[in-house]
Amino acid sequence: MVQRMLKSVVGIALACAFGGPAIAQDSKVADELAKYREALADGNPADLLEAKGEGLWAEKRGPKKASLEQCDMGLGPGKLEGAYAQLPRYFKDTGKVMDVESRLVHCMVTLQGFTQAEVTRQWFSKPGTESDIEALVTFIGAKSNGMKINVPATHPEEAKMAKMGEYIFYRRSGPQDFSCSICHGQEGKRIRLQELGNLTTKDGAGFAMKTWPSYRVSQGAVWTMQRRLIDCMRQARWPEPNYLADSIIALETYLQKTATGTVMETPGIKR
Amino acid sequence: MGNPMKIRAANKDGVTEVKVLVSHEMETGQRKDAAGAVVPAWFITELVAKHGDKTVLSAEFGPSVSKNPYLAFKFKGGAKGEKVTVSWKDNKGDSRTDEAAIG
Amino acid sequence: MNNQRRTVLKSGSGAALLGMLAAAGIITPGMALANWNKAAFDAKSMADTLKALGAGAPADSKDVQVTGPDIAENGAVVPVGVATSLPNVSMVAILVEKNPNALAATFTLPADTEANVQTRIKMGQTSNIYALVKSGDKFFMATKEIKVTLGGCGG
Amino acid sequence: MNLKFALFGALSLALTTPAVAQKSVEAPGGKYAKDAEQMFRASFRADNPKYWMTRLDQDETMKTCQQYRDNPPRPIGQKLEKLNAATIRYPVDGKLIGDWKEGEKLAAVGTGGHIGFIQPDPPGRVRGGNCYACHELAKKEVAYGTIGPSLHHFGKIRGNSDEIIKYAYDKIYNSNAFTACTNMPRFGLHSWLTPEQITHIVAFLMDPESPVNKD
Repeated sequence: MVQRMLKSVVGIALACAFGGPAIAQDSKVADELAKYREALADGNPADLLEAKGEGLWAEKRGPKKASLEQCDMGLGPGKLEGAYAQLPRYFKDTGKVMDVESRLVHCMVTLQGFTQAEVTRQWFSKPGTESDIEALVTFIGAKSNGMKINVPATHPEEAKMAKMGEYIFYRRSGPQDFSCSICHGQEGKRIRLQELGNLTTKDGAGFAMKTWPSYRVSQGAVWTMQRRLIDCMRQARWPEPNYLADSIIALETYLQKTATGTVMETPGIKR
Repeated sequence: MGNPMKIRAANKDGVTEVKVLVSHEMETGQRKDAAGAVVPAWFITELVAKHGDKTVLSAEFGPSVSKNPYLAFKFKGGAKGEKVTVSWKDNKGDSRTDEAAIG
Repeated sequence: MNNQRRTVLKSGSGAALLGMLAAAGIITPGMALANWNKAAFDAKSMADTLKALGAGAPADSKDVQVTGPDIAENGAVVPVGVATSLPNVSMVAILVEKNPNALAATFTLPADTEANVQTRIKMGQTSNIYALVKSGDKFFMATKEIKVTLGGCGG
Repeated sequence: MNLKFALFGALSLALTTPAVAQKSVEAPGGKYAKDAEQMFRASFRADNPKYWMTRLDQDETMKTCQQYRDNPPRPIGQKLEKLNAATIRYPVDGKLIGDWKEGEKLAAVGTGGHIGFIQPDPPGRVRGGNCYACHELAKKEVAYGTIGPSLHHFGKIRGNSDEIIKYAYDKIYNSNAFTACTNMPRFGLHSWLTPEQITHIVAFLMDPESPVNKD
């Protein structure tokens, strides 16, 4: 045992000795990557979706021919400035902790008269098929741009959701032994060339949460936080949780609570 | 007919810089869908930018221009409040025109 | 439809409405579109593409720059540009050597438009990017390699 | 506490991160852990194929790692390491070094094994080792992750003794045999990779001709 440990000490020392040129190469890669990301930042296709979402928000739609302008995202009917940054939160009228997407769907059902199935059928876009939800969430998110994430989770139901989110964050299973924490529980790591961030700290969670919703160039679409987290689970080779599942809202509550205080920069654009 | 474009035009020292974001799928014709069928090509072929009545750029695109195309260029002239108009046409015959005021 | 119209109208632009009418086929778009150069865009190799563009074998020029990062985080969106200090530039083009069809885009530049254009292209793999420039009646070219990397979780 | 144990403790403190205050760290979810498990399990479609749902089951290692936030007290970690070491199986012909070229391919592949309705892998798609997601290997691949240590020059540094070869094989087969609750998957245990595929990756790490040991 001790011998094995010593062996790995030697291994580490050697790796450090060989670390010099790798670092030089790495910093050049990092510079060029920064250049790539900077070039994308000016001209974010999410802006196109934000404009579409703004139109959808105000348009009279559904069996009740109503707009969403009376939708209460937590700060009162129609008050969108800063609402995204304060979700998920507990809503008295439903007796549930809801995130931006579950609340939006709730409004489309109650105010506009759509059925839940109608509203969520296209909860994410595919090439050639647009998603109203993506557009609306991009618009609602942008109304919190520049504001601080603020999910203290002080209501007992919110506190419980945050705790349950923490449980899921560390829960390992599947054929790769994955959990959220194995990639997102340490400082300064990256997967391939993408920085991962330690989501258990304010800085790490803040860095991750502040840019969503985000246009993903690899997907050619804006991803909402539900999409982001459900896809993490797909990548873990688990089955997909249902859209708007409580376990996703719990994870969001945990992450937003941890990120609280970070200034939003949304919509973002990333790989 | 697609969604509106986002056009920004700004004049500085007599030169107007134009940045355009177009909402378009730009399907290559080489991708397969989940069922394994080839998704037909669908992309913008031509785009023209005008300052007033004067053409300031005309472009031809192939399907390897990225989804939601982005374009930036500069022309001499242009004054605050004047219009820049951008039009595109795709291989299915769809087209669209939007405009913005130079800021 | 309605929401698009609303958004457009909100931006307060009459020409956007014109666009709506144009798209609806009520009026023809106010543009004189050139004929899309099918032969050039259908060509596979660099040589065939250059031929179809009437560029023959262009000379390399230090006065032509391909702008863009050395590394792309994803091949679906690679920011690239062409800039040149050569005089009387009437056309620039962007070619990707290893794409199935090399030609990505061509730009025709009237006299008052600067020879400095940026766009975003798809790259199937790491490849040389070529910027082609027509200055006077001569063609010039420059190249740069852009590395396309795999990213994220890998799937 | 005898000297050997103390020395070991000091070493593991130096090498692993905070192995100290585990007793005070609450298990994730706290008093809501049970509720959370129930809620999580209720998040999936009822018509999911059964074998999909088995991917949510946790063995003792997974459960214990979760409970201790991947940082179990040493005695518990040792118990898990023993348990995992006992699972390692070898190719029938006993050869632990395969074809490095095959290993190189597997190291770069990150697809395979995705299920669900949104973006599943097509049936029969090869599952890769996805080594580059976490490790630096051949110099020419600049897009490597840093979750795991650099394995550049793995064989060149360590030599190719039988002991090192076996270590590499065992580590890929079941990483938890060496470090309980490591981030690295247990590729052999879950049959994610076959023993033969593992020998290819071992070759990629060890072979003097492999790009891992060049440049």
